[in-house]
Amino acid sequence: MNRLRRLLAENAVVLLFAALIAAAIPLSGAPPLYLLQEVLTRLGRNAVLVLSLLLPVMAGMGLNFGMVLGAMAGQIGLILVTDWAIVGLPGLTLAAMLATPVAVLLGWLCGAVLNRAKGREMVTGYILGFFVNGLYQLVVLYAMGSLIPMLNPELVLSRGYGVRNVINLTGVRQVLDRLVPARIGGIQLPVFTYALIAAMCLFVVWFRRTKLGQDMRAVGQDRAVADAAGIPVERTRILAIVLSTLLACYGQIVFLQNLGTLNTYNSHEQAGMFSIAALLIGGASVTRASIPNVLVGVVLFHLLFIVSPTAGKNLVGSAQLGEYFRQFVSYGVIAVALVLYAWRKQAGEQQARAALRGPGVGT
Amino acid sequence: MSRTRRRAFLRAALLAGAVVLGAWLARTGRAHTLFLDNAAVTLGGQEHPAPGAVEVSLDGGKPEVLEQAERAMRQVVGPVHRLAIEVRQGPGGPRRVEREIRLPFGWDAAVVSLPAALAGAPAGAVVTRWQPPPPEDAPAEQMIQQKDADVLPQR
Amino acid sequence: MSGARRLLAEFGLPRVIIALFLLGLFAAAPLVGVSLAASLSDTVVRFGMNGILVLALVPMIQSGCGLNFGLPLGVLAGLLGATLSIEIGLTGPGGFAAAAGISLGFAALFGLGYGVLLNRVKGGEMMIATYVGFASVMFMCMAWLVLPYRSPTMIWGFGGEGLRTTISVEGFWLRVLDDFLSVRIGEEFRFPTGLLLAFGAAAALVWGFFRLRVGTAMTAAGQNPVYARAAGVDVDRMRTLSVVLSTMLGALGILAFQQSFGFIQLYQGPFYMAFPAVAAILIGGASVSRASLVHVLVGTFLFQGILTMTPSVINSVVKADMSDVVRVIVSNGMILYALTRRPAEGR
Amino acid sequence: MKTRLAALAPLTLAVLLALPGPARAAARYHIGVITGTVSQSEDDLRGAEALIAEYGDVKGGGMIQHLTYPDNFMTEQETTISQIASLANDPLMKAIVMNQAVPGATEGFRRVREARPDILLLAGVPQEDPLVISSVADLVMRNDFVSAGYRVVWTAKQLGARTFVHISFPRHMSVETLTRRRMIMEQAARDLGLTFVFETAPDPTSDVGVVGAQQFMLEKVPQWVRKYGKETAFYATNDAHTEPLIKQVVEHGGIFVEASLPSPLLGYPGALGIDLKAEKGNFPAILKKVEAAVVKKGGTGRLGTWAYSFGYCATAGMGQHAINVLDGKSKMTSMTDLFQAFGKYTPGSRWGGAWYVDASTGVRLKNFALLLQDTYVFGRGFMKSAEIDVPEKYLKIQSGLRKRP
Repeated sequence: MNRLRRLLAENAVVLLFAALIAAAIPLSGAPPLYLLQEVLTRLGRNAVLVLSLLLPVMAGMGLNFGMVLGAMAGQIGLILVTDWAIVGLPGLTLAAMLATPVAVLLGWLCGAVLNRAKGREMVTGYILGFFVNGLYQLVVLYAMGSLIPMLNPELVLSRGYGVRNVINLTGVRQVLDRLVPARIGGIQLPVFTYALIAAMCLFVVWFRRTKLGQDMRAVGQDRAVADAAGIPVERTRILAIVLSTLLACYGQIVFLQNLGTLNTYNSHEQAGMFSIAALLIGGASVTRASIPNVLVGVVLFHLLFIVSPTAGKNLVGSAQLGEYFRQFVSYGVIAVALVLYAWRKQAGEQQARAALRGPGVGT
Repeated sequence: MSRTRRRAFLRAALLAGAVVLGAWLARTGRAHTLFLDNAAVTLGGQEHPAPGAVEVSLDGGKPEVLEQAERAMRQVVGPVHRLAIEVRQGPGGPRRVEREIRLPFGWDAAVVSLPAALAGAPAGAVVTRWQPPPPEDAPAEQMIQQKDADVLPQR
Repeated sequence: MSGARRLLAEFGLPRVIIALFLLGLFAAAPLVGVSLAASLSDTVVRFGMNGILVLALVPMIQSGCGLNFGLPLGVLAGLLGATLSIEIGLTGPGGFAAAAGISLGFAALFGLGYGVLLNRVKGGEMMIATYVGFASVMFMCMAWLVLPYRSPTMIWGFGGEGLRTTISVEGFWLRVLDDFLSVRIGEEFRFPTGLLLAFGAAAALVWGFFRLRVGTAMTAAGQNPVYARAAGVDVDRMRTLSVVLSTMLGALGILAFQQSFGFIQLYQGPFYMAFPAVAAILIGGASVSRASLVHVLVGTFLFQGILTMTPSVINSVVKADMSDVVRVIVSNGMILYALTRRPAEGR
Repeated sequence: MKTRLAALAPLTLAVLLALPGPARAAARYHIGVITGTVSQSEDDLRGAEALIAEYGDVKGGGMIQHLTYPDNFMTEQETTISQIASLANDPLMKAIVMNQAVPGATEGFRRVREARPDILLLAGVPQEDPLVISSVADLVMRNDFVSAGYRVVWTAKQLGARTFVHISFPRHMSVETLTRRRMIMEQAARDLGLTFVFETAPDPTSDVGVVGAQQFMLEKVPQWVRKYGKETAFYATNDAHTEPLIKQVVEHGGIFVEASLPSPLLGYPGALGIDLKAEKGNFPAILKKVEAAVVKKGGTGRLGTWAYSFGYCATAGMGQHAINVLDGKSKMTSMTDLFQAFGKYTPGSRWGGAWYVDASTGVRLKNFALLLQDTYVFGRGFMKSAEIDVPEKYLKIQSGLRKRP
């Protein structure tokens, strides 16, 4: 009984979500085949982005809101290859290669900034996203076409500089997803993308066992102890963010090749918010996140996203109410997920205190 | 070699490798628009008339029939392509010409002159860079007004 | 470290830089054809409008709940008060007072629930507050549509039901605070005496509160909860009280804002309300765990000054549509600077 | 205890959610209509409601399936795309009308095309590049932004303007249609003897939000009036900027020809606090009431709009056009047939239109219609601006005013 309760408590967020979705699916009236297809597509689209959050959590830096920096780097790569008309798999690979140095640089900047804001990394990362967004606009809206020569007039505004607000990625659209075509019973499977995600997962698993990965975990558990043990704390934290930014950069490229269009000035903005929400819904916490959390989270979060507009509409009978309902639910459940986690943590601390029978330990 | 030097060397090699790979990717992935032009051309004072009804295929793809003075648009990827032209009828009689065309990296779009290719003209005459027409020649919007008879009376 | 440098560090290099930057903008304004008097007037009005909203952050910071990213909750209470007051049809100062009264009621209620919630999630307040704020804004979006408001000035002109996105307070209590004893100097400078008095009164109240026994207890609960508990302070109660206070100030803040602004902004309007306030107090030199009235005053003035001056001046200098991007970089850059200062407290 | 609570929550929700179920349909075919929410674009949504009132909701056995795209459509493109794509699940779905076609529309349409090539796709007021959206949609329609560049300035001159102030911000200036209109306005103003001024206002979707953007306008418009004089015409590219602009122009002087998406419902009721409940759905009556309010505040001959809301006509008109095409009564890309559908919602008003020509490539898009109505100036009447001949040179303006920063 006790064990069952613990199990329930530990997976409360996931269970809550699963129940909510189970209730919403029949209400939305969406055909199951469509749901399956959408979820499988979205899994391929979003998994890498969400994966990029794992390493900073391990290093005790919380959820990396600075991952939008990586997303921006990825977009710069895509803008450039679209401008040069490099298409297909070579185009996508080149975009990733071009974005890599940008992502590393931005990641290093982000890590250095976060090192100066220990204890409030999440909020700082959030604001850093806004700040770098300004720099990004400066580059894409003013430097491209004037300082950085652009070849393709279809990308440049007719005033002569600045990139148009929507870029059609026809050249690289779904090249990963369709590289190994597979159709099972009317369901299209992005096999190659899945392989890529699997490879990234393996990378994360392998990385955790390396010396650097162990160091990161040590830093995440206790900075002072890690420091005493001779681990370069600051450097390790920066590396965690650099890797995360790099993964986010590749993640955004995978995301956009599936979407097929790039909102030049906005595509990156929600990348952080939605990935973090997905990870939390998958049962992760600010201090503990694993690969199953990523996969479960993406599936649950996106199922909710797919069914809630129509479910909301059918429930309250008006399209606009349905839209607000969807947003209410998606923000609300993130809040609930965070609250449940915090409750559990406090309960755990109380238990630990009781077990110690010592004086209260300050948190 | 000391460890640091070996490391520096390794890094330089890695960087060079990445640059080479990037350049190769850019070259092979570059998309071009080709206008296959079956119109008469004058090369070095000599006129090459356009043959009637030719079958053109690129890189062994599906052939397309082009009548005299017709133009086809194709999207191709990469620098080197095989152009195959099969003339059904015309001044020179039925024949088949195959030749390789090379596209410079910087060209977004190129015009391939089929008569020039048939005549065995040098590459510079067969493949030329496409230039967009000047804006003065661009058409402008033409206004259309609703007929008064179609306007519903006001409530 | 030499004495002078330490002094500078105390006051904060960022504030010196920002103040100099703002001064530069003011100096440059007449040169590029931007009216100095009007700009100053705008800055002062904005200072008054936003002051109470920024002030609302102080209690929660002091009690150790961090930055109140859940400020939209207070704002929503204010919106409820404002719309209900208009619905009843009250105008003038009476209408404003009624709006304030109703808002405070709602704010106390919301704050209580929110405070109890935050007590159970110690350590994760800021993130949770952000999402609680977002979710409550979306919830109220639905409410605005379905609540049975009837006043024709507020509901959709065409559909005949649901509240509009923006509601004009003209004819109700437009500038009731601004115009109270307001002074006009020259053509373009207007001094909103009443507004600043209201802000001053609110600030004085908060100042007074923290001089009371309960106020010092609240500060103690924030600075060192273990010690406070040992000294007999009910930390949880102090935290709840601070959240209630913050929410109530937020409600009053939005009312002061609206009467000057002239419109009530519903739906997504309150969504990002917390960010400018947080930015202002951080620029003023507050940290996540320590804030004073000086921080509020300095921060609000600097932040709103930059917000007013950057677009007009930079736009005139650069002669391109670049100023908005520059503003985004400058203001977020400053928040970042404030966040990354190595704080004296903590590790 | 906590665990039990956590387990109870989903149960309650499930019970709450499971009450009503979707009903089965009985219409011959269905039309999907996607608009913004009431807070984002009221007029568009009211057009959809007009269609539902006439043809019935799919849920009640009617023809119209209405959905909305997110308020934060610029960032939640994924949602927009799957909203569009989800309509293709309905086997009876025969046409999709999207107004406004916010970014993501192209990709959404593409997915519908792949799954169901038989569905007609209509896009109103696209925010993506014309060349992009017209490559997948059967019909694209928006108000005539090309000739408006000239007409608005011309009308401003008729109203006595000496200066023309164009208010926008970077994100909007990154939209080809808006930038091109601005270029035309600048040239037209110069030729007609007006001074052209570009002013920047904060982007309402940025961190300052709608509130900050509107506050900026409230503060700046009186200053601009003082700086440039009362004979100044103001033009804003964003709807959120328009409401405070109208309010301040009425109060402090200046001229306001029309909004970017003209409608008597846009800005005026909110700015002037007008109650339109009794006039619900009756545009001539709405116009009269707004006019009375503007005139009373001393705005005679200074402020204008279109007699019928463009957003409302766009949703309803395109929905009607789709029905006409499906019934075999109309041709998709016939301008006169399009006028017919739109005219149903604008009795007494005449439409004009043109097929769009992309300025940078010279391609004429025969499925991209630009429509316009006459400008109505309060206290003065129709300006006949829809009937003037726009010199061709303005229609060809593209990067002629190319500038380097």
